[in-house]
Amino acid sequence: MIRYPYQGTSFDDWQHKLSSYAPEFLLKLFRDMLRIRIIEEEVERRYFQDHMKTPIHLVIGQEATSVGACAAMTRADLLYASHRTHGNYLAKGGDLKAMLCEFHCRINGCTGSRGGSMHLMDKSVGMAGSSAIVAGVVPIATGAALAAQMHGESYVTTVFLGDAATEEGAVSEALNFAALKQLPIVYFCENNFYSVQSPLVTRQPKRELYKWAAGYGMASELVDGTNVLAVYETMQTAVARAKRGEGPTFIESPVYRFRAHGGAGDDSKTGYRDIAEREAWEKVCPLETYFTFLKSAGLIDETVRNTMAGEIMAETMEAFDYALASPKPTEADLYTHVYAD
Amino acid sequence: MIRYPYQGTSFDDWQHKLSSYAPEFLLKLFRDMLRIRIIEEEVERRYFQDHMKTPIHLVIGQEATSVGACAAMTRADLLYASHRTHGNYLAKGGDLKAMLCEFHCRINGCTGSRGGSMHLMDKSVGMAGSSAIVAGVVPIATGAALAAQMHGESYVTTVFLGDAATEEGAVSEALNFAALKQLPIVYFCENNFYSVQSPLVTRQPKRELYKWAAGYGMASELVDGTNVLAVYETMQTAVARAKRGEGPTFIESPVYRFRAHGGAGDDSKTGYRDIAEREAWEKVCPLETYFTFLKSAGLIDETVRNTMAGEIMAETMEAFDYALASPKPTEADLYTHVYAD
Amino acid sequence: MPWDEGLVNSLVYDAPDPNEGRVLGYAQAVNEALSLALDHDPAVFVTGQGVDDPTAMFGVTKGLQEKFNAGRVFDSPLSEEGMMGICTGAAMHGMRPVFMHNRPDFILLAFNQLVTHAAKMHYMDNGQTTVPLVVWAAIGRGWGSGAQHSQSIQGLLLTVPGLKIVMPSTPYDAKGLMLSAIADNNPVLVFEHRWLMKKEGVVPEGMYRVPFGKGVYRRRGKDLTIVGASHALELSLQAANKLAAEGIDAEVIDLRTLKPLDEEIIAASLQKTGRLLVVDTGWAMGGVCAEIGCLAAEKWFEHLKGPVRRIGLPDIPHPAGYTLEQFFYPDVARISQTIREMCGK
Amino acid sequence: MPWDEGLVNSLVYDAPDPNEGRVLGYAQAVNEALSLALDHDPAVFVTGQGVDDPTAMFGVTKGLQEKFNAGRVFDSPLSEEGMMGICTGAAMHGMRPVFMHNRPDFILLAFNQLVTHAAKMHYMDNGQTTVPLVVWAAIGRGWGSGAQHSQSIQGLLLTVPGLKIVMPSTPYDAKGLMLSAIADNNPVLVFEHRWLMKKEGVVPEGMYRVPFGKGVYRRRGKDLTIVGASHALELSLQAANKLAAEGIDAEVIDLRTLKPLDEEIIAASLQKTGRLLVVDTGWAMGGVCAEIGCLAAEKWFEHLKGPVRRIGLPDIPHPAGYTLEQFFYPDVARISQTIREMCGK
Ligand SMILES: Cc1ncc(C[n+]2csc(CCOP(=O)(O)OP(=O)(O)O)c2C)c(N)n1
Ligand SMILES: Cc1ncc(C[n+]2csc(CCOP(=O)(O)OP(=O)(O)O)c2C)c(N)n1
Ligand SMILES: [Mg+2]
Ligand SMILES: [Mg+2]
Repeated sequence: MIRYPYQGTSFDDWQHKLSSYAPEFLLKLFRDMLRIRIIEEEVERRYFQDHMKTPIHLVIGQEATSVGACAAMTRADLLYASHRTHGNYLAKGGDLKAMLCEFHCRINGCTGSRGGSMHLMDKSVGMAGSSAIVAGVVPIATGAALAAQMHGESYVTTVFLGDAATEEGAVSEALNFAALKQLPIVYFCENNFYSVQSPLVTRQPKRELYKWAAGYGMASELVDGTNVLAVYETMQTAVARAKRGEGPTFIESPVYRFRAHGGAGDDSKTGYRDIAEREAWEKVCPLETYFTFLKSAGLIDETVRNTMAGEIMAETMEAFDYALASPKPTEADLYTHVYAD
Repeated sequence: MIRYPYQGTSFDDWQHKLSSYAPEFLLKLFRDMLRIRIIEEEVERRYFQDHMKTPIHLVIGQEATSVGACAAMTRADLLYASHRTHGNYLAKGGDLKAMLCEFHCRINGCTGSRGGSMHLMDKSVGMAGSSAIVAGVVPIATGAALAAQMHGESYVTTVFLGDAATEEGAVSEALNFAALKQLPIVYFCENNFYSVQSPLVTRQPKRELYKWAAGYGMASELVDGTNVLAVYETMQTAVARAKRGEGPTFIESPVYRFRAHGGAGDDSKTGYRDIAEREAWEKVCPLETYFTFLKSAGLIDETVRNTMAGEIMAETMEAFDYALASPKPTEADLYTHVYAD
Repeated sequence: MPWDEGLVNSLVYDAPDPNEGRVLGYAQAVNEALSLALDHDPAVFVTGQGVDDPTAMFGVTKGLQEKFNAGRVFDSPLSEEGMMGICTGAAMHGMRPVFMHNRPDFILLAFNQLVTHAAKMHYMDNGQTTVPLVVWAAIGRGWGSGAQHSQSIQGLLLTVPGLKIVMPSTPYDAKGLMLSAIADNNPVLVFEHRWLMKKEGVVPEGMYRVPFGKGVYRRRGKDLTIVGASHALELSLQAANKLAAEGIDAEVIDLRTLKPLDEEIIAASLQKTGRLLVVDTGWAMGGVCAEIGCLAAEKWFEHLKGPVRRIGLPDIPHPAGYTLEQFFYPDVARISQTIREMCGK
Repeated sequence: MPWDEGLVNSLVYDAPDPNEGRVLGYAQAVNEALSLALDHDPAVFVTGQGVDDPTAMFGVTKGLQEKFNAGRVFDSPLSEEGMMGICTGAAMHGMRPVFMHNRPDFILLAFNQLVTHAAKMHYMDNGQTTVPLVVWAAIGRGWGSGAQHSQSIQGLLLTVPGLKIVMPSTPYDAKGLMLSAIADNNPVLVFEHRWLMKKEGVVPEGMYRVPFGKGVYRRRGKDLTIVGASHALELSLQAANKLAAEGIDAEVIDLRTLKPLDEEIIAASLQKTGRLLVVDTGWAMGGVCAEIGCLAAEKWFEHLKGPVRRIGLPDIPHPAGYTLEQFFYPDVARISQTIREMCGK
């Protein structure tokens, strides 16, 4: 039984918009998604080798949201992630080597092996942080937006959250405050219908999330999370609104994760969701639908794609080698940064 | 400046509804409100004598909500209160003597001097409890409703909360759960526009509270909190909905407190709200508008009212005497009920 | 494999003797307790995030929904504070909720309801209502659980009146203490440990209750007294057993419940040994170790032959990587070293 | 009169000597600290429920909004957890928030953000960000504050790495410690006590900082050492001063900050007196008293001449009525009695 069918229209009727974009931009979006996909698949493939002792939450199937959102942001804009960090981190310009070192618990991981996969953070690219506590960063990101407003700085903060995160009272509190103060922030809610193995229906009443958010007196949008351009455009509007000082936006974006909540492989066979549901969503895979779309417009073909994939694979392999060869922390490293000076 | 003007229509156009009510019922509502008013004024008058060492939150001006709501409930139905408990407790059939003993910190207070004014509780009349933590009982009341549903019992739970309570994330969590499970509960939100001395405008964005609640997928109503009959009818609908198993209702009821947030007297002169605002609301005093309404229908006159007042005053005086003569707890009383057997 | 499953599978414990009775895994023992309780009392219900999903809280809730239906074993929204209040309210009105969490860290979201409501209701109401509520969670460790998924919070809660705190070490206790917790008319916190979940032990069938406030000797000895609970006690017992070969004869007391605390068993042992080592899965500073260490200085000073020692976690957040964790968590070797020092060897 | 104002007005403290400098009330001293900090650093802001209202957090925030505008001193929604996260986020991005609460009880709503986020960010990020956040609250007592408005939560938080905990006893310290707290690059909890709010003392004008982790002798003596902070220390000092007439010469150490803790000053004093009494405004079990008592047994065992004693609250929720409170809270008489017992008199 398909409990949560895809309800969008994919790239139907998007052809006419193509001319408003530079081809390089369109290709870059594709490449960024492909890069995340390839890296994630390689992480997944190697997970059983046991060198990465860190809980992973793969974004395979959810690449368009990270890439589309980050395309609408500058490096100075901030991004906060949930536990499902990889796509956010890579799309925001995070350092692949630093990420893989973190997965391998090395000292040159982006947080020196303290945070692991659920706490990727790199200040230099505006990857502002993440939390292993669902919704944990939602108020924190709101505070970052408050800081921008108080300092008169122009950066916009975007925070990713899952559908289940909206059940946490702290999100409600954050939305109230952001709307009250008209903060420059975007709440990007990836609704993938599940929290671990719990479907929405056991957790929330029937109503639409983006309409609920509108109840806080803020702009609220629904955008197809399989369509990277739609995500990009919706984010652009939201970011522009924030930069104009016109306050926060909530974006609900239906997506589907093709893998288990955590770890490698899909776990649909355990029965909490129907494999047919995943398969239906795989038909609107954000990577493949976009590829087909670009291809039909003559902007890409298999050769170009293969070249890209080859480059990315080489980069990925090199980064894994780097991580595996990287030094481990020593006992002394345990004791630093408990308190700041 | 009147920041929060009265926006209702009081008893205009209610004349035609009178015939559907028994006169005794209509008079009982008046008497119940008058009783709360007189008791509260006496508590206030005596507060400076220092015998009641307990923080009080008077409901003077907010009598119609308690009385109207409780008129739609049976004794078996449960009522949960916030810190502003007195009206709730008395309207639900609480024992005046037990309440005043509690205020006077006596052993025969309704909670034996452990709870004080902010924690009035009397199981025997369905006064299920209250909390000095804003919104603290909102999830708890929701749990009481869950228990009713699980046990297949028919009682309805009503929980009073203030406007500020809706800012607490736990309320959001409770609404989500109640709507999810279609629990037999009524969230009665007295919107008196202030939290202590903080106006709504410094705490919430512009939007209507009852519409926000509707975002949780539940029935949501707005009712004039100065009109006891309107409150009664709205509550009746909500209680009936709950008893039919059709789930929760949120009721927003604009009211005004005529006194300070806590303690005796009004504190408007300190400047956080305009005295003119209070005066404007005093013109729609729930007690006086209802008296005028009943009087114009020939159902009451000053003599009847004075008789009522005299009876209530006598009852009140006797209860105060009783409380003052009541025994204080001993040291041994401190140690009971830390744990249940 | 989900998260740390491989790691937990790889842990080795002494095998139980099947001649002593039926052997069961720790998670299965808790599962059996829940099943018996649900069967025994219609007021019992089980909720928590994913209690009805295929992974079933490390297996602890496996099959319960099928057996007792979705009305009594149900998934929860991600609303820890709200659900703690909801369970408290249900408990005040005739139910006996078991509210389960993957990690104690998530209970920190619910401290207002737990500490300021559930724990105090019965007292504030002058005994009019009771709150028969069980809050369960499994302490994390290893495989990148890190600072936000590894916290032991018993040290934060010990100071709060009105609560009870249970930390079983064996499958037998896990079942019997869970049954006691559900039967108790007060809010009871049951903290399991992820690394004990697959430990096996002899577990009787049917209903039995392990009483609260009664510690048990896991090892008799005369040189020093080691007290603690849960996985910290398990490690200490391993250390003590090894040190016997070096001629160190340690007494090891499993407290089972930290609140109420079995002061008598500690006092009796200290009277004999004069030396106290307190172990805990939480931070050593200000938590369980501190309370018991202070009790020694306060009530059993006359028995003490030397300084009290405590082994818990250093005053540092939990790192995520195994490369750092190895320095962070005390192990059998470090515990042994401390014991040797205490015995002057 | 709002709530317990009359009661607090009626408390009597030793008058300060105006020849020693300017005399100021406790609340005014904190107010001055906030004002100086706001003036000194544009990154500082002050928020909390009612910080800009006429009652102004017991007077502590009086006039600040008028002086520094509504952008830097602003009211907060009733959203403790959310606002704790918002302040944490702002602190991570260049601000220095002071987040104020009427009561520590309300901070329990925010434990997830405080304990699992603010306290750990700097460590988890490997030092990339800092969280210069001050969380302020006034412990309640009396006049029906009861179980939900009187809790001292330092005992719950002492075990949490990454936090600092400050509990001033005098107007001088309240100002100087607040200025240190705001200048600190870590989350600092400042717990005041409602009953100290109108205490007067000599307070220098202008900026000065009282360092963290440095206790101070409030009384020199040789018979026993009393350590603690805040109102509990104030009561103990009164007891100690009285007992001088009975020939008991107590040393009284005000710790000022509980985390970091000045172990050296306690050790030095114990070396002399050999007897330790720990006092705290919180529950005696499992909290601050426990930690310091345990330290004595662990590190200063050789100095101890007799059992450690602790005076905190019994393991019971706070009752509301004054008729019960009189039995619940330790007073000068009871502290004196304990001291006499410890000194064998
Ligand atoms: C406060 C809290 N509760 C529970 C968990 C366990 N948990 C980790 S991820 C997750 C699922 C969250 O679902 P959602 O927010 O929809 O994000 P998704 O995983 O679907 O991307 C849960 C329940 C947690 N980490 N934090
Ligand atoms: C969690 C919490 N935060 C703050 C307070 C302090 N406080 C007590 S009553 C109150 C006002 C609440 O306003 P509202 O909910 O609108 O109810 P009202 O007093 O107006 O009836 C506040 C802030 C509290 N008791 N609990
Ligand atoms: Mg999801
Ligand atoms: Mg209000």
